[in-house]
Amino acid sequence: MTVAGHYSYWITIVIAMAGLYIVIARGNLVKKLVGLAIFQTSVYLLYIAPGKLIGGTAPIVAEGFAVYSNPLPHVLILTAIVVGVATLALGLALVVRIKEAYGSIEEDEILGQDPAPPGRTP
Amino acid sequence: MISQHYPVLHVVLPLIAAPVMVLARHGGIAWLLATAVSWSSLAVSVALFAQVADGSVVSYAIGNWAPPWGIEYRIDSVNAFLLVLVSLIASVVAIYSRESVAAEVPREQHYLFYTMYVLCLAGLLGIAATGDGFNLFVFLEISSLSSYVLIALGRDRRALMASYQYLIMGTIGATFIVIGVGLLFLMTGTLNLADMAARLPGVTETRPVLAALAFLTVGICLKLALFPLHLWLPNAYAYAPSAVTAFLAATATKVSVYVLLRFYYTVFGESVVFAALPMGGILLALSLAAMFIASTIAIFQDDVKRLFAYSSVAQIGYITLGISFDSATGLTAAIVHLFNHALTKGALFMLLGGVALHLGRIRFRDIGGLARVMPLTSFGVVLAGLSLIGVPGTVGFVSKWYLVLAALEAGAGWLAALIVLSSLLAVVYVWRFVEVAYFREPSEAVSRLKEAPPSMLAASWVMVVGCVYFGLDASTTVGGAAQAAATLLGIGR
Amino acid sequence: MKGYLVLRVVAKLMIAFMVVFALYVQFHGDFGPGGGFQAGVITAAAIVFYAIIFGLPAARAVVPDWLVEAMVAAGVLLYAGVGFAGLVLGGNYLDYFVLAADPVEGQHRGIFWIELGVLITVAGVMLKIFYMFASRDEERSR
Amino acid sequence: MIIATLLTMIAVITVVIVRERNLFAVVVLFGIYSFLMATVLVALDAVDVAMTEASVGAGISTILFLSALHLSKGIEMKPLHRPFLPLIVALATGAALAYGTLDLPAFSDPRAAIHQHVAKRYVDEAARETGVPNIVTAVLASYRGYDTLGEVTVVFTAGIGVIALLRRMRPRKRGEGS
Repeated sequence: MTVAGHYSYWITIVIAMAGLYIVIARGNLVKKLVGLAIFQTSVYLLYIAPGKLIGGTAPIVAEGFAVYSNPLPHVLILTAIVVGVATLALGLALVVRIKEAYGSIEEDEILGQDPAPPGRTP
Repeated sequence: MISQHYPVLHVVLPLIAAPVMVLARHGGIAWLLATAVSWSSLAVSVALFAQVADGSVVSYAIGNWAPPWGIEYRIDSVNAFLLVLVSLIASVVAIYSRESVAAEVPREQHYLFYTMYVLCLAGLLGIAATGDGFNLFVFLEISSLSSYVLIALGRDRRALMASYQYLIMGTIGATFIVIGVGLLFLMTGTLNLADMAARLPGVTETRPVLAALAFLTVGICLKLALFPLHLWLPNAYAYAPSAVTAFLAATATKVSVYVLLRFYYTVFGESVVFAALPMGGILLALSLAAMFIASTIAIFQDDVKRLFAYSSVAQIGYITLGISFDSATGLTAAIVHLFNHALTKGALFMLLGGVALHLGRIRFRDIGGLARVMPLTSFGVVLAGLSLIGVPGTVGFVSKWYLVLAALEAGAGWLAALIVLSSLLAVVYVWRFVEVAYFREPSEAVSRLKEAPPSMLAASWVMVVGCVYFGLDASTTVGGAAQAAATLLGIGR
Repeated sequence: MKGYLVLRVVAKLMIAFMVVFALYVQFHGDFGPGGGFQAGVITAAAIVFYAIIFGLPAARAVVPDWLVEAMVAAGVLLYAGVGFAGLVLGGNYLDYFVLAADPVEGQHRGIFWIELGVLITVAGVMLKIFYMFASRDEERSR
Repeated sequence: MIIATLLTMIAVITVVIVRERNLFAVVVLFGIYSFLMATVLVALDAVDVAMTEASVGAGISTILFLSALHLSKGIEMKPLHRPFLPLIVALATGAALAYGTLDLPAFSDPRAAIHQHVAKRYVDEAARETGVPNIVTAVLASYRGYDTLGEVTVVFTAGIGVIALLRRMRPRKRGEGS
């Protein structure tokens, strides 16, 4: 185990932490979705970086190449990207509706408008 | 022979019904199709259940690529039990939804609603049937995305925020699951769960495996709303359309429990989960917290749907409690409670949907004297409530009986006492309904209410009768659960 | 932007080029990078481009809403239908081997049709989402 | 070396995004982030993924974000949340990831399990078995074609979901619940 050999993992971890932090800490609904998207992209690196072989080429069979990088993570991440953007589209559609219903996209302002704190009987 | 394709048909039929509904653009046709595919899925699932009841395994190679190169559907007695449960609830809720959705969702959106409904069904069945780690994630997202939309279709504007919060937490959960599966994939080179299980013992580096276990546990527990990761659930259940609440409460969290069991017992094996990490202790602590804290919160709710949503969090605690024992009896209790709680909560939320038809939100102060005008509905709620408490003669009793047995077997008498004690909290919140509905004079608004339409009432009562029937004759459910538990433990050892 | 003649002419050329490129990405996906998803995105982008230059109503006249919604459904239906074709011809679900006498030829056929399904649905969905967001704005500012 | 540099740039941009409070800036930075990610993916030989990430991350996502911002007129305010709990959650996740990745095979180790088992057959046989030289396409469309069916269904679900959420209803009184 070397620092260089694991550099991609370290960056993956930084991105994952940053994304997760944005999602939980920020109250702005749009910014939360940006954080969510970043958190999801960290997974791309986690899957794909280990599939690379130095000296290999993209996994398209052609004359003159013998070593190909691993195609399976690519397939999985293609699916993950598509799922990510689908989630994003739905999330943003919800944000638009929330803005129309509440006039705000700040979480605490929205929750403040519907006073129904859990665990109380009026 | 068509029967050889059963393992894939129950997922593909609802899947293909969805685009047909969009092309038809007609609410009535969409409802017919949704009902038809739900019942067909149920028929197929029952046939599969019978096929694997003896403990055998049916493997189906999609695309005719042998696993682990292709994606495999793998049915054994554990997920066959789940398939029957999910498609059964979907079939009953489909009948129920016609009137309920007509009242709660704008007419132009009916076909969209049913499209989402069958997609959610296909997603849940796909999660249960698949034998492939990544395919599980894909179908998880199908069911999740469709349930976000279904929740957002609720009448109250709070449904939008509930859906958004569920979307955030659900996506975090799904991403955690992908990270967990990814770590396992990097260590074993395969995505097929059975193949993974076969190769994991040969993996010498345990740290990635343990990290994968942690990520999968947290991710799945977010989806199954284990305390304290339940924050999305109460609002989502409270503000979703009634049919959606009934369907999701009875199926979505249950399927997540199945995924947890599948990873714990089939992939990692008991020795890793319960010996290398103190998962048993963690699950036990969180389950107890869920049983007591969530039940206590439930008692103080003013909104009846929210009350029973918190009660769901507590009931999930009973299920994970059963898992934490890591014994045949404990697993049997957990699996049988999956089924029993699905029936009970399905019945409750369907009956409440009948009240919501006229009232919108159901608050205690608005339903005083409800039993006078809606006697059948109120009586059904009481029966299902007795099942929540665990009174003998209802399914709830069967679950608690096996849970107490498992606790005693593990030599934890104090735990058995706690299980009984926590039921007292359920007595309190069920009694609140009884007191309000039976011992108050109906207000003018209440006296104008009337029973829900026959199709809704009948569908709800099917569930209520199920609560009592399977409480009196538990041989089918307990037998199925015991077989499932044996299968899980057999693979684990 | 309706007044800019140069822009409009260039845009028309660009759109034609984009559609051709989408087709290239679609059908060259077997040999190079690309496939149904990417081609679908490019196709949708071409029409979005058209809408930006010529206005949303113009785009909706060329590619009307009912067509987009039909595309959204048709692609999935085509994909799932290929699966059923395998089933009817005696194979498993999504079995391409049985689609032709020669197994490799069958694979080719299967992949062609499902990639087409992906293209149709992805293009339809991306376009639909754009329409929904864009028209939401128009109605609000009215 | 190129990869390491690009990765460092990505990490820097991520940190900037965390701190930035103007939403338009955040969205633009996210577009740049996606482009950098796509470039890294090319360097990692994942050309199909890079193409998709460039069109989805930098293209579609950015357009979606911008139109949502336009509709919601949002410019981020000061965070009112207490940052401690999120920080703990993020740190715990990072620690778990670090713990898990320590024992993973080093970068470009050909003996790693992922190169030896399932993928090996794809690399060796896919072109012959399916007649498609692009192995990613072969696996995507054939071996794991069912995943792709699921993926298309997810896209379909999102499309129909957006219709259900954003289509204007004919004006009619809808009881707003409370």
